[in-house]
Amino acid sequence: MEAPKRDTAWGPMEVHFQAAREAHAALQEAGLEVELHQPNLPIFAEEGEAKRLAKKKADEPHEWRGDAFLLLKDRERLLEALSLIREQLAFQQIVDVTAVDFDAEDSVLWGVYQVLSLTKKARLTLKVHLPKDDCRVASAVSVYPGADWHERESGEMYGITYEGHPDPRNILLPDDWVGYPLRKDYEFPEEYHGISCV
Amino acid sequence: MATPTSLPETARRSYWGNVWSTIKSTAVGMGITFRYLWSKPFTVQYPDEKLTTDERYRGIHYLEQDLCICCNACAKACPIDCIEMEATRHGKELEWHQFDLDYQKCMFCELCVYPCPKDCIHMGKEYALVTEDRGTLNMDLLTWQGLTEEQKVRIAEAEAKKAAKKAAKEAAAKKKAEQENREEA
Amino acid sequence: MEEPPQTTPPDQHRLREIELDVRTQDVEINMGPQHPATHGVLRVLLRADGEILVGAESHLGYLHRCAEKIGENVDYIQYMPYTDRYDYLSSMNNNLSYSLAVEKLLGVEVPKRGQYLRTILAELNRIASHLVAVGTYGIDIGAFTPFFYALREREFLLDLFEKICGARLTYSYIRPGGVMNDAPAGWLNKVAEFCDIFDQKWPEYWNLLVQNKIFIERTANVGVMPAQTAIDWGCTGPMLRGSGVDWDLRRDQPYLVYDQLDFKVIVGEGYRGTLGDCFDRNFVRMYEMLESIKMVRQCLAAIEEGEVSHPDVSLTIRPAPGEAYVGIENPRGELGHYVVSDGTKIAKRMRCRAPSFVNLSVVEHTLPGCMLADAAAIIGATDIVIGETDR
Amino acid sequence: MKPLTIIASALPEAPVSEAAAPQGNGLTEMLAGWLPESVPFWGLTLMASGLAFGVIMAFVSVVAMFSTWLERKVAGHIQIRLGPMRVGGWHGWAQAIADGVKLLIKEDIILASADRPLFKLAPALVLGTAISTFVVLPFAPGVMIADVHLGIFFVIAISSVTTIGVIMAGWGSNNKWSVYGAMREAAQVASYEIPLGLSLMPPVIYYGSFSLLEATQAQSGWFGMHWYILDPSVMLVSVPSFVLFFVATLAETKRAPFDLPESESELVAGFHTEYSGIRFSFFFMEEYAAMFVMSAIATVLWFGGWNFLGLAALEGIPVLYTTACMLVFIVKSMLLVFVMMWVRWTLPRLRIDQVMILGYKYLTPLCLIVVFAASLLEYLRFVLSN
Repeated sequence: MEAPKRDTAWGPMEVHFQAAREAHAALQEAGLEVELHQPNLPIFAEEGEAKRLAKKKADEPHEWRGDAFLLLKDRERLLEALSLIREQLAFQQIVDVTAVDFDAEDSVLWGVYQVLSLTKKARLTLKVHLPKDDCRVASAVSVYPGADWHERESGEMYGITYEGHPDPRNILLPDDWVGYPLRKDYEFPEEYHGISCV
Repeated sequence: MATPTSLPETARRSYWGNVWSTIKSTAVGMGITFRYLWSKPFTVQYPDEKLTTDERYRGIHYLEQDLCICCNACAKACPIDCIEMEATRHGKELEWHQFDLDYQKCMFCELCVYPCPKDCIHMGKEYALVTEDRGTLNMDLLTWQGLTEEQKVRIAEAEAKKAAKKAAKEAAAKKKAEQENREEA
Repeated sequence: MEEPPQTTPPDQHRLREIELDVRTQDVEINMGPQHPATHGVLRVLLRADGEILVGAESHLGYLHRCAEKIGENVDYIQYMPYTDRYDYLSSMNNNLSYSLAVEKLLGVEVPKRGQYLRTILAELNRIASHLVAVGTYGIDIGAFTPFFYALREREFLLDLFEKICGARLTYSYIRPGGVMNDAPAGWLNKVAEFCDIFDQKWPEYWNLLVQNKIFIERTANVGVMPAQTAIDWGCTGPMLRGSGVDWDLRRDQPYLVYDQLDFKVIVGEGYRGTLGDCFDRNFVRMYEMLESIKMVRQCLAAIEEGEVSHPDVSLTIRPAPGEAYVGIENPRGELGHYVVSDGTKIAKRMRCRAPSFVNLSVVEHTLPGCMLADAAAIIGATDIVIGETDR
Repeated sequence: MKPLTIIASALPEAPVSEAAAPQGNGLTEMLAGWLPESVPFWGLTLMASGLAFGVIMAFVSVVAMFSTWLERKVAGHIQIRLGPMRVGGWHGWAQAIADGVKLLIKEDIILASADRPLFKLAPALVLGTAISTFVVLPFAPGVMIADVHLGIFFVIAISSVTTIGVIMAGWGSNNKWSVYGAMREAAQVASYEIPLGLSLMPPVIYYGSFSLLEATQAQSGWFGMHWYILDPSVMLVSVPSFVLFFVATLAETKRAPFDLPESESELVAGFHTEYSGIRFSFFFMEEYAAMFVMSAIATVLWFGGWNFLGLAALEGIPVLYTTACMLVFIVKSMLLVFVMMWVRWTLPRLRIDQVMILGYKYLTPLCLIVVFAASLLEYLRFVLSN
């Protein structure tokens, strides 16, 4: 396959949008409830837009730029969606599994799955919303073995329980660490085993 | 598991082939090392010889104190908050108390240099931050503390000017008042 | 899909009876966190039956510096120095990945000269990083001398970096919106000079180290990772290409000016052993250096005068809201930054997808069945930087 | 000329060469001349042994010190560095002395969990065996402590006792890495004894003697250049046997590419991980002493011992002649030591199974071939000469 056209200095964009649209259609066909989110700003900023946006107040309505993503409504069917993405849509490699706590007031975390297709040469982002009070989701390890350590990491950092993970221990943090450091409401500990953290 | 695309080196070569390739590659390697044994060493004897640092080298900062206006722009730009400054204002003149840069934290990213409105903080060429006591790494970048003689003179001049102005103003006001009084009268 | 080989759980002691009614027990050895072959503070708990390993388990986190949390607390330009410190052997590439992600949100493209400079520096940094990788690999398997020859060339590169940005390790040179400042006069000629010197020196490493019979014996057929395993486990960079997968982000998802450059993606051939062994990974690294030199030469021919930074981007960056993931080909694999912005000065999420982290995750499944000395060889061929795995 | 045998009587079991060991000659006689007659013979022998030990110990220390310095310089210059440059002025010549002093005054740490007797005994045993091999080295005509008739045999036998010391050190340290190093050493040395012994056979067949002194004397022809390795009639055997001996020597003395017992990038420092101070320096000295002894054996058997072109012309001036011979011998040995260092800084390290493969599959059969060829050649020479 030809290398995708370079649209921008940071790589091709159209091929990823195309992949997202295709994946959206395929997942919906399979009966999964998926939303396709596409940016509404053009890829390139117009002259002086960076300055305009820089002056903008936080509470003004914003346009949105960047990557497209798919939002899976039902987190219970994540594995179904991922295996479909892997088997039918040929996204062979998992690039990243992570989570985002957008705001301390939000009731949900985003679970983010980045997958890559070596044959289509495209990326795809799949998101699920995980309620903060019931933060669990099926582990993707059975579909993508590469999700192993990523899930351990976001599990300890965000307190997500990846159900069915073969080895759900902490990976970067000590085993007895209290709290989930990357959550927005995380409070920094005063000390850890007598070592001052301040 | 894997489908071998080619036979391993040891299996592919014959017994004598292995002996020969070992001797040959060892001889080639020893030839290279022997050539280097007599070549000129590449290292420098550090404290005796020093490599010159480049024009743009990002070393220990230096501050042009007479230009600095204590605006805290560099401290705000610093990602790790390692700059602290304090000065008292006497009109236009600044009485410096401290301008501390903590080199225990500093990562020499040069981000403090860009926002400076007076272009007075620079990355210097000094690099040796070797010390026996960590505390000494919290360095004071000031060349002088408090007020210099010139500043004192300037402050005195400014004050004198101010006083003169004030006096002149008072005098003018007095005059005016007198005039008004006269007019009233 | 390939089932990963199961490692023995650490708490279960294997007791076996072998000939002569001798009861043997596996040895548990702690490799690291202070060990010369783990390239930093990695700890691998090995279980060995004599010289043969039966299990391995990695423990990381000794160098965890909360970079992602810091990213949610400092503004965009202030975060840039932290990206230097992920993979401290290829800071330029880290800066580049981060800058591209922020630029994607900003919607600005760096002027042509800036892009060429970035490409040159990214490739030079790739050479510098591979030199350390191949040199320290020599140390891992007992040859100390090639490392010093590699460092000599790296020294030349570090001098070049010092000339252009003033730092020798943590450059902070490539920034969102462009580069720090234009190359000084004569710098590009120096780069051309380096290319010529490197072409002469490269055969030395090849002959002294890679072609050495003992090197081949130590690396060929060691730590074999089939292509499917490499893809499944998300391996990237020389690990993936060493297993024979023809995948390079520079060609397949071209960023900067890579689509205008003529280069070959080096793929392991298994010509000294099995495809996907440690030799192939080093083979890929060795030849990638030559390809990088080729690319730098092409960039030097094509670079023209002009601006290096986008005029709209100032020190305070407020990207449009949204999220962006940009993955670039770091010397160790795909380094991605996933930035979520809400339109303010400070990012909501600053995720770094580190190649070493992923590449290391497969190592503990490769180790069982190898010998103790191979542990050093396999970990060395993975070429991990602990600053990146732990972040 | 008759060599001045110093303590032949100290080794009553060792078969003493008749031609070269008149009883009561040498050092014992010298001491008898100085001391009152009431001192019994065993007392003289004891004193002579002590004196000889002192001399060897001093020599070993000097050799070890010079070798460490040389090693660092060679490593440095191969690696386009300089090596030690500060201590003592000229090219850091006093670096080894400074290191020695440092090691002497360093704290001697014995782990609480170590096996104390083994831990303490190991360095002494290792160094002791290394020193005792010096006994049979013919440095110069007359400068030789004992002309043991089975000198070559003696060296091989004694030098493999080092292994026991290393195993004691590894086990006594109570450290898994050390045990690995010790076990590797055991496997390696046991395997390489065979090729080492076999590769010594061609010169033995050639000289018809196990005595190192006789080997040296046999090579004194051709104005001192009739070395075994230079004799064209046996070159087909002598060169390969030397190469095989050299490789086996590297394995025997734990030098790269066979430095598995202490492979620093896998086993940290192998069997001497837990040693510090003076005990560590014993292991260090042993390594260099063993290197020197093995090189000296090679010098005697292949490179003509003390013989050198035109050296016989000095025979009239005894002191000068002896000094020159000694110098030639030591320089030749040190050159071989240098080659060992050069190899070390060039090659990567083998894996333990590859070491075994090399020993059993390659070196041993090749040695057997060479021994067979040597025997055949010797027979042919015998037939032709008669």
